[in-house]
Amino acid sequence: MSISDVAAAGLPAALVIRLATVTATAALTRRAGACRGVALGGSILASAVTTTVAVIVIVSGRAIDGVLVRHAASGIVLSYAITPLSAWFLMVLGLVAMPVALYSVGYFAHAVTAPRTALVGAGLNVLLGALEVVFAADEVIVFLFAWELMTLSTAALVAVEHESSASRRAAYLYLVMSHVGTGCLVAGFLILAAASGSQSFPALLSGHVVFGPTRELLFVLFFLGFGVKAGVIPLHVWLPEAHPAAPSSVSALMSAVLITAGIYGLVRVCAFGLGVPEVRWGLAFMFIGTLSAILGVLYALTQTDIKRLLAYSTIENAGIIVLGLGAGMLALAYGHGALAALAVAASLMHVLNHAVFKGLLFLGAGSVVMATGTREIERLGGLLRRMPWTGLFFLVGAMAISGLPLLNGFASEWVTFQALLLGFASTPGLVRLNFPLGGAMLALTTALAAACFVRAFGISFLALPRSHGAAEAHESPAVMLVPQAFLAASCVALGLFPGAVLRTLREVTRSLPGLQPRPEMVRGAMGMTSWATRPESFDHVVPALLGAAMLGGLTFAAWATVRTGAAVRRVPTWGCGGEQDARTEYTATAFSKPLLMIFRAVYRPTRDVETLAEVSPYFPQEVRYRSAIEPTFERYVYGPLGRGVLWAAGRMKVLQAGSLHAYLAYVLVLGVLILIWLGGPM
Amino acid sequence: MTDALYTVGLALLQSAGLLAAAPLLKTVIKKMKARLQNRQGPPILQGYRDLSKLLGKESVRSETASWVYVAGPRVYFAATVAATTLVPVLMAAAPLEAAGGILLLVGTLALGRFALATAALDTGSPFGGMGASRDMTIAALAEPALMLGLFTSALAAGSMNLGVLVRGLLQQGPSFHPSDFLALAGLFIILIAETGRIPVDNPATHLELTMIHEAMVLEYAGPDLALVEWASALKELLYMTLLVDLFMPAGIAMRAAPGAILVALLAWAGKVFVLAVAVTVAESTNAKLRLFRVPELVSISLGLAFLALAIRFL
Amino acid sequence: MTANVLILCAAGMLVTAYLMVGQKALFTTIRLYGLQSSLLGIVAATNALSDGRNDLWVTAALTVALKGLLIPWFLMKVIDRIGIHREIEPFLNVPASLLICLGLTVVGYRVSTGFPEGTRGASHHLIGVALSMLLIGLFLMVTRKKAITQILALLTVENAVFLVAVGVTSGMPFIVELGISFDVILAVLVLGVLVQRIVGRFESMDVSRLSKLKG
Amino acid sequence: MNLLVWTLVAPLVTAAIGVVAGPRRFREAIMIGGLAVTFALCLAVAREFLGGAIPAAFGDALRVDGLSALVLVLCGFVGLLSGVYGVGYLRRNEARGLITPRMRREFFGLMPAYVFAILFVSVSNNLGILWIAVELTTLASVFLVTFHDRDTSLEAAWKFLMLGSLGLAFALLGTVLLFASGQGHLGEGMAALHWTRLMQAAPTLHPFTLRLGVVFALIGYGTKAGLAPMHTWKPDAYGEAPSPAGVLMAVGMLNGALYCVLRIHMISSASLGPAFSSGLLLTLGLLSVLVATPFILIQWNLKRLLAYSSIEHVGIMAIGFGLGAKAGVFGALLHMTYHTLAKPVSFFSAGSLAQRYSSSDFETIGGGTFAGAPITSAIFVLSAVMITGSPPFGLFFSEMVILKAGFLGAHRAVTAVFLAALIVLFCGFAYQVGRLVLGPSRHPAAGTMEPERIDLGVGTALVAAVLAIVSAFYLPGPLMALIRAATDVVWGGA
Repeated sequence: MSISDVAAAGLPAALVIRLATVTATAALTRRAGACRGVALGGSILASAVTTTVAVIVIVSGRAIDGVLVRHAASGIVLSYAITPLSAWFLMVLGLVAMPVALYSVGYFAHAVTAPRTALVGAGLNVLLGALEVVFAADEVIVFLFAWELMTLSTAALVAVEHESSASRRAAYLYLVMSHVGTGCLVAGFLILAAASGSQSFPALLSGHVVFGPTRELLFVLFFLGFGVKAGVIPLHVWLPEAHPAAPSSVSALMSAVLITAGIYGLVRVCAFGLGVPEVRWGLAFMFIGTLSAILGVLYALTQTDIKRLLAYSTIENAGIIVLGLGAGMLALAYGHGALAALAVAASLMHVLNHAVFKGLLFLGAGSVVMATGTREIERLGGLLRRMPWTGLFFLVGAMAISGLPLLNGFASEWVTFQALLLGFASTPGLVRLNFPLGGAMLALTTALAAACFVRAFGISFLALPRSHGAAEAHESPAVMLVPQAFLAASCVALGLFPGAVLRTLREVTRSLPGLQPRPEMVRGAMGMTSWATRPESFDHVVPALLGAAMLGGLTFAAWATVRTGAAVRRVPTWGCGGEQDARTEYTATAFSKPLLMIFRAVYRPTRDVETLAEVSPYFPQEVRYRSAIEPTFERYVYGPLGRGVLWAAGRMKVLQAGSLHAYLAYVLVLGVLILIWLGGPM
Repeated sequence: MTDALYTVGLALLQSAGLLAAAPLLKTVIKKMKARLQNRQGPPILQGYRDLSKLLGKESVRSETASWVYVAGPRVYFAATVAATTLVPVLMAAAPLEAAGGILLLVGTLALGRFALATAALDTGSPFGGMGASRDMTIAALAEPALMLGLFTSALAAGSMNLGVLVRGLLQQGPSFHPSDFLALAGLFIILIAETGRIPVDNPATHLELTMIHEAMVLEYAGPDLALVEWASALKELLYMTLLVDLFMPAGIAMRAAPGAILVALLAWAGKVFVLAVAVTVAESTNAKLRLFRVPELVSISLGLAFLALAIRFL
Repeated sequence: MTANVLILCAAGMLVTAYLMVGQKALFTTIRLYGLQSSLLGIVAATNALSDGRNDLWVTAALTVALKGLLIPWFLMKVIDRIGIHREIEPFLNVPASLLICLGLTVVGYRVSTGFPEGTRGASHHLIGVALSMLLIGLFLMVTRKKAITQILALLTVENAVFLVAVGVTSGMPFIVELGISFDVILAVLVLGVLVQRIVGRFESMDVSRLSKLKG
Repeated sequence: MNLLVWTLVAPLVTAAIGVVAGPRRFREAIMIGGLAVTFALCLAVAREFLGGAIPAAFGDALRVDGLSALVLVLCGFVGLLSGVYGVGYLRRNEARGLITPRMRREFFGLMPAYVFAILFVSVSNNLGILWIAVELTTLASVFLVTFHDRDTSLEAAWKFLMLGSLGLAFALLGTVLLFASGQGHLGEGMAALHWTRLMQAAPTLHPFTLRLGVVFALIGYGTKAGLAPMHTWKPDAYGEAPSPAGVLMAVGMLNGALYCVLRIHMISSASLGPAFSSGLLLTLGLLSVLVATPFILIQWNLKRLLAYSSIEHVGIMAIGFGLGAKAGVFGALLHMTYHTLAKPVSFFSAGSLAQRYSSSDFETIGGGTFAGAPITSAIFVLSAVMITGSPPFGLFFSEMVILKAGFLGAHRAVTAVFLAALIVLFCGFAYQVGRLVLGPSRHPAAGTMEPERIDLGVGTALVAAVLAIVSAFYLPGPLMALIRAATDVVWGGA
């Protein structure tokens, strides 16, 4: 029994575990504690199994396939195949799912009411199982099956606190949008199946199934279908509603891996499933990616609900991923296999990195919400003293997501930059200008992200608490800190040894059609490098070296500032003469005000200031400042759409207005019409 | 092994040298500015005196501040120092060019900025917040222009690694492509913006509503402040050196021969001085812009950089 | 000879249908229906005579007995019992209705031309009449407000169907025939009961008021 | 007398005993027992068929081929379920003192009678008998619609009867014309109207007469099946009928009517080629799905919601049959099976909810039923997931099969529209279920209600749900065999 046989048994085993877990959870509904233990334990176990399988596949570079179930009734055989690409996503999933599950052990105890523990626990397992099947699916029906299951379970998890109309609305919006997406997928896949006469992905996505306009149509269908899940603008509106509504650990999963399901689809089908991409496809991806990145981070900047903020930043990162993918498609379109490999590697690398730090950030946010009872940044503050560990881990996550060196965010953005520059160097005509523009926009995005997370961390964790809840906050239990520590450590590790990741990705990209990863794409585990058309490499980076240099700088600073016998004097912060308290602190709203004003065109901010004065307006008792940004897409795209549909439906009411005579008239008309149609002698 | 030691030594030397030179640059600019305004201006060594004085003081910190407040200046300082090792100064090779190129440099500086801005929020003083907010805003706006400007020369030389880049430029010999001037102009604006000079920021004022960088570090005193000041000065020098490397590399030593180094040193000093003069002139001939006018300035530099790219490669 | 009789009766039935459209008095309408059914009976009888099929005699007898006499009597009894106002208020005025019915007749006849000439060469006329009657009956159902009048219209439709049955196919299999007529009677009874319940409930037979169930 | 006849006699006897007065327990026992026996007999007949025999009676007037066997089993199953649930339903109402002796008599008499009529439909091979049987179903169900004896129920019954009778008149004309189209080839007497006979004579039938006949018959039986635009009686009738009767209509009658439609469809395909009636079915089916969609979006009443969903499903099946592909036919029959398994669950749970809140109006119920009736609500949500064709339940697979057949076949555009409608439908359903089940309860008596307990009604719903879930992954071999046999019958005919 070789290792691959064991691996082949892996996925079914994991699914069986999940199934058993779900059943057990359902059985233990009455006993919340046990229920929690079983659900999360089982989930960790299953994730461990799938992760192992994924790693085996990546290392061995050989795909594993098998049959999950045969659905006798419809004669459908549900088979799976773990290709290196699937394995990559499975690995990312496992890497996040395990810490999240562990975290949930502590989190659910506080945040989820006892009667609903079973629902959440079961939902979590169903969601993870569905995701695993989505990544491993090798056949249309099983893919759609898992895809739908994923949607439904997520919706259930979002609607857990269904007493609040917000989460009901979020769940519904999510359900509707993903269902429309699924519709596009069904159509697309079935057309492919019809064209190829087969249902299995290898045949379907062999790339020479459809041509001409059909191909374009399919590209659009699949882009819509997967784009909704990936949360790219303008298909994103569900995301900032749904992610915050779910329990934080679930939000972590949604942001970290649920969107990667969409990315997976985009890579598997749009980029590599329909044959060599058209130039315009690549351009479309780059455009959408850039748009999502910029708008995502801009919207994130103005949020004061910490989970909404993170959700918007998820949109931003999805944008970065899609940008890289688009560059890859463009390179493919021009036949630069090596460059394409670099770009795709960049985007896949960012999938991993984003999963890690976004998971970390959401877990941190969860702890904060649990400790303070609010998601409103304006009501937080001073948490670093009250929850030092959570604060530290959150800071690491914030720095990682801001693309600062020594952490993983920098690594993948670095590769993306490389891909963009090389793209400029090796594509003809005006098209090439997209690359430096994309680069510039990426730079802007990164810098804005830095601003955004200075704000997010600084306002919520530093200085004085702005509310009673924040003042009373306590550090979370160890079971919730350990997963965060793990993820934070991974941020650092992935940041210091990006080469290891890139080497793995070289194997993955090699398995994709048309990609020819250069060996010199990786240089050692410590760093990574790209290459140029010339012998000397285009650029390379070894973060560890920089780390060393910074250590030097730190020691020097320490040496320079240390003085014998000089005591540190603690004084109150100067409050401009007045006494300094939480109310005079700089608020999050104020922090993002300059950018709000500068990007007025995007935000279309509305503000109203009302002054409550008794004596004269010059001596106000109280000034109320309200400011809001316009939800452009919701207001101008989705609002009218929904209203239109409902209006049309309302119009149809007259058909069933209750008059029997009308009903009879339908039959009369039908009869007459058909008689006329049949006509006289043939 | 030996060359590892060599690298380390070189790195130490270069960073030490730049650290030593940085305060001088600041004072020189102050002095020239004063002269332009018919003032005496500070003595040439004033910068060093300030630093030693500040380092000599006891450190005074806010009660509300946490370790982040302490870490801020140190990380800022360390990042800037580390950045110096990525840039070729006298020799056509950066000591730590094995670590990475332009992107890493920019990232490192961003790291420093992140640390300082975060720390500024730690005291709870409205000034810290205001400064941090504005500083991050301007940095964010400057970033794309900076990148584009750097891309232009990087693509010209075929590498993002500064060492390779400078060597490449030197091999190509002095080229006077119009795009160079456009890119230079663009990056000069960024230099102004990033180093907090008029017309973007006014290093000399502590008028609460106009200051940006100063507001951010308003709460700092003693050694902490010294580190910040020193690092900022270093950063300015660094940017100037970067411009020098990219646009007027002539004179940089190709090999480690004493003579060549000496020449390079003089050349470098001269070029930096020219830039300093330019900065001084810009400072004394312009009025500080309102914060919301800064984007226009930056967008000009963005336009210049993109134009440079376009006319160079199309 | 037979053909002429058949066509004559069919024409007569069509005329009665038209009269029903034009008629405003409830009782007259019911009597018209009786007449119509009797004509149907004659059609059956004629066929029975011409191809000497005895079961058709039974059909004829049944038709005349049930539809010609029993059902009209039953309906009148219902009306008397619930003693409602005996005017018909149609949705559409008479001339317009007649015009539409003419159109329907044209449609029906046009279709009938597609049929093969049966043994007696009358079948396509019968079909034409039947289809026109069917459509007219349906039209009556659409335009009549009173429950009873709707029932009458429905019965007219049924007559049309039976006209095809006996006129064209010279009768369905006997048992089927019986079952069908039995069912029709049952249906009429049920309808009667329902009408009484409705009237008992709403003090009116105007079914256009039955429009609470919407959407 | 053979098994087949007994299968029809059993419910008749049950009905007869049910009508004559007797102690309640006794009647309940009789009804459940009788229907159980009936179902057993149905299974026995199906077994006989699977054994290779063709059960028949009265000179092939009653004949069981694959299609009949499938429909027979499904209808028997639904009959039993609704009988058991009905007893529970009646008990609840008895407890709340809403039941008069008349109601009891009608209920225990008409329910089995209705079952009888439906079974009668599903086994008749003679088109005339078929028509009579369908008429019987109408007559049997009218007074079930008026059961609650409200103004609205009278209204519903009137509309139901008028449209039904009209449809039947059409169907009769269709039958007559079919008969006429075979003049001279079929001969006289009973056998002349046998479906089998017509199929044999198919090539020689007179085309035009046949076309006309097919059209009328399809419209007629389509009315009973509730295909748009003849569907208008459905929401009213379902909304007013007591839930057990509702199930019989929405599943049993629907299957029966579809059975008739299919018989006609087969004759037409055999004689005129598949295109003609397939086209009609496709058109009507698509129309039904499209008509159902907006009303589900804006629905205000729980039971009417289910009615529209059943219009949608009959539309789906019609599309499946109309696609003119074997896969489509198979998918449609599979859909019929799964629909038969899933629909009762939603009717039962919805009925129990409506009873509990003594209304089926969303506003009056006031949402938040999860708080008030967790078990029933959970079952209802489950069933909603089922009947919207979402995984992991059966209707997902059958819809997939149909969609696939559609995209493989010549009707891409139709399938695309169909798919779009399905999506909107899902969204509508999700919205309605959400506002019924989730959120805080706004029902006035929400606080004072006694806690929910599993009585016979809820229990039946639970059992049905379990059956539906299991069936999604495992259909018993014989049932599969029946579906395949039915497919062969329909496809062989088409």
